[in-house]
Amino acid sequence: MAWDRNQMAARAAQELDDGMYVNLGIGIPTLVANYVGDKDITLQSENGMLGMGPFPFEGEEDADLINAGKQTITELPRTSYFDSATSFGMIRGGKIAAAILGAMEVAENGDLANWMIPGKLVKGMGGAMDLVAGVGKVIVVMDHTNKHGDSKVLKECTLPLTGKGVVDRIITNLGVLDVVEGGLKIVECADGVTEEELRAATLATIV
Amino acid sequence: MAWDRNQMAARAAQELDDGMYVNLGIGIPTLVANYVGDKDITLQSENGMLGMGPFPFEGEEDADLINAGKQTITELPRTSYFDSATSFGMIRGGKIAAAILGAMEVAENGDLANWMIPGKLVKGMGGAMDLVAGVGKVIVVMDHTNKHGDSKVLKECTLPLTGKGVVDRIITNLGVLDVVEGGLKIVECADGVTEEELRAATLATIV
Amino acid sequence: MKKVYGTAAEALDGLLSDGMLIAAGGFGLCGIPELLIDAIVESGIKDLTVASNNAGVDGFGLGKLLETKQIKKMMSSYVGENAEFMRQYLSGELELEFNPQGTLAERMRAGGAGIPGFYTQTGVGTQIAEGKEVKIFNGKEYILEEGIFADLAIVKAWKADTTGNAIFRKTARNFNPPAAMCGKICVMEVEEIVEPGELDPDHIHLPGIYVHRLIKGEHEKRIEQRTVRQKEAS
Amino acid sequence: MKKVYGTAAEALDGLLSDGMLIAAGGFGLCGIPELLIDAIVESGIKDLTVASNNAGVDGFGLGKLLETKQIKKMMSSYVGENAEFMRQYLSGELELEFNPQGTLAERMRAGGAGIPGFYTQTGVGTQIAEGKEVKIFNGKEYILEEGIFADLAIVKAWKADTTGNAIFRKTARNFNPPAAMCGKICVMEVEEIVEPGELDPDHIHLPGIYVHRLIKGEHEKRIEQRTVRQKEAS
Repeated sequence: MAWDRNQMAARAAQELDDGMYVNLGIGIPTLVANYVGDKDITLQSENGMLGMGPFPFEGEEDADLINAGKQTITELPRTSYFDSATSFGMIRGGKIAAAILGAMEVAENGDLANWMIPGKLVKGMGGAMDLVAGVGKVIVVMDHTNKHGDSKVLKECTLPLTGKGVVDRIITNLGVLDVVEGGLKIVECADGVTEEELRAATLATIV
Repeated sequence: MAWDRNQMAARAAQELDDGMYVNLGIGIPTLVANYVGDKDITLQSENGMLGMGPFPFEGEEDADLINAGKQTITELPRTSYFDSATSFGMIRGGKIAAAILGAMEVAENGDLANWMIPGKLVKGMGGAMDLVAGVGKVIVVMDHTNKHGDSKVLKECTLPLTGKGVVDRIITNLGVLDVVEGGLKIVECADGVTEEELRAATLATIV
Repeated sequence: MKKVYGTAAEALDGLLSDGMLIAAGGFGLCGIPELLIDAIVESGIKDLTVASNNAGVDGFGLGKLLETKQIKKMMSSYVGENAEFMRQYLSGELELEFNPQGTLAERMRAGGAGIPGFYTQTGVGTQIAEGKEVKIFNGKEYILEEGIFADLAIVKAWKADTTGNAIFRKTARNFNPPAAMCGKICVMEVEEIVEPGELDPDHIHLPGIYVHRLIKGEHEKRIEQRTVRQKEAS
Repeated sequence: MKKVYGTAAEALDGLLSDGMLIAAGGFGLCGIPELLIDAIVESGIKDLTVASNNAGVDGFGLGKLLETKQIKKMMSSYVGENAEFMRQYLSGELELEFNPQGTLAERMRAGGAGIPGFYTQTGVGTQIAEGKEVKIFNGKEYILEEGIFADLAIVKAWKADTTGNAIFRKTARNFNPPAAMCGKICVMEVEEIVEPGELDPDHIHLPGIYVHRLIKGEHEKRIEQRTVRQKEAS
């Protein structure tokens, strides 16, 4: 037993408070939008939009209206558009309260790696380095282990970093951990997951 | 004999070419706008406007529409508005082809002083330091001497500088001088002014 | 998340403290946050540092805060329209940090954009460069200027929706967006508040993310230099 | 001063040379200068350095300039949608300078605003920081990033008037304004050209001072990821 993708997204949505401006990464983080309920959350799309709406109805797609994952989306009454320099100005300037991002690896000191695998995958960091450096709170949502069963929650990252000491909270299929002095602190275990199972799946120091 | 204010402005207007974006300072430079004729010149007002129009008709003043001298003005069909950071971005970025400014002193190396008299006059530099540092060509228009009859065209400025080595051309009531290697070069004398008179009124080295 | 407040005093409630750094929008008397300035006068907080291009005039705008001596230091580019300012400055009662106008605007924008420092050619070789780090790029000298991170920004817009998305009118835009951006908290006064959706999302000058509290009020919008031309006989 | 040209090739006439640095607007395939890219392919100039957030896709946008191997170096933040790019990069045929997306946008804006360098926290402690000057502000580390000064900017707007005042539509704005600003010369393609006065002066996104030449054309505006939701039964 553990959380599935939607349960992870639902858990991540609990991190969001009324009035927050939030940036959601690609993958599981995108699903978080489905679980904010009545909370007044404004989503930023870092390609130049605040107030991101849902996907358009078939036939209503607009080539001039996409999100940072290049997907067609819609606008809301509160929406505003701006250029990329302004968009990352608000990110670097700390105006975005939280970013919820996927990761390849997270380390116990808050280091995050999610942009490249040397020699294999050269896509680029996009806006991830700016987000982790600038937003108020960085929440990583990811599977606790990779497809080979190896822990992604490490003592030290092995991949090139996206940011150094930037992660605040990690939400995985197995539970929730906070980056604190000396290592990670277990905040809660996923449904049906014991603390022993969570510890066993984690290479990082748990304090 | 010499040029009056309007003749100086008319002479300065000859410096402007079709298609130029230009910033005019307060005083005589403002009059230059009256002499551009058919040339397609766009005036910048550094408080956030391109395409500055004439003063409004009585009763049509708009408190939200002023120039950098805080005077009520009007807009033109080509007008665009922007914020102060953008406005000075275009100034520093070299997008403004020329600035025509007044001066208290100009030196033979192109140094310009026009923003303060220590202990006496503390108004501030406004946008003058940005303009002289950023625009393509800096043209000074001023009386050749002050009210005491002392030359304002000097070997070295005595007042705090607005910019170092920034002036390209000086237009005074007595003539036109260019800043060149080693000093100033006489380009032309004003109507009825001899080169001797111009030299006599100038403390700067004339080469 | 309610951003709309009833009065300037209510909008500033809990945000004011002695010695704080306030960034104010406006150029001359154009686009200044009149009502918020009045409320700060009323609050009595003191030892303020105010980053604003100008210092108002005697009896209007920031001039009022100078009269009550609530301002300890101004960061400005031009203060020539204010006799009381000049008197306090020349007598040593008031500190003044002159900033070239573009440097001041860029310092505000930089603070808002998380940029602690940038290089500019403006002021090289002048008093402004004294004590500042110099760096050579492409053979030219530039000086380091620092971002302004204000405790509070007070700005004035034309219209805003209830989420704080704002538009400005003509040259009243000026320093308002950069000032708003550099405030940890930004309070905005407007002439009209509308519902979300009434402003075109493509035409928002300042997205609501920069605006924390909002009031609507009546503005005097005083004109500093009324210049007109004559209608030609027709 | 005529800014309006007939075709992309005419608008680029005399501006192109081997080895030049071109800044291009667009994000993914959204808001890219399709027609100008095609004309540059046609021109045959080579050894280009292109600053653009993305590199198009195979067969569209900047992907075409990669296929013809006219590009020597890309300055980008994300190139994941382009197989030919990946092949050229991994085989060493193409240089790639990765820039965090916000750093790239700010470097363009800085170049356009006469700022040769600025400090940012983005990338501190990562590969991106290698070889870059570090400076401490308020106890935190920042790295120096340099302004981009492009020989040519190619951008796409929605509408412009004949003086070059331009507006963009929705998220197609993206990198177009900063790219336009950082070009010594900027050529813009639009969907519609109107007379001065038809665009509201308060709603100009990019003032005409940044735009030197202008063409109107038909745009494919290809969609990269068509995502939709189902209409609920009513």
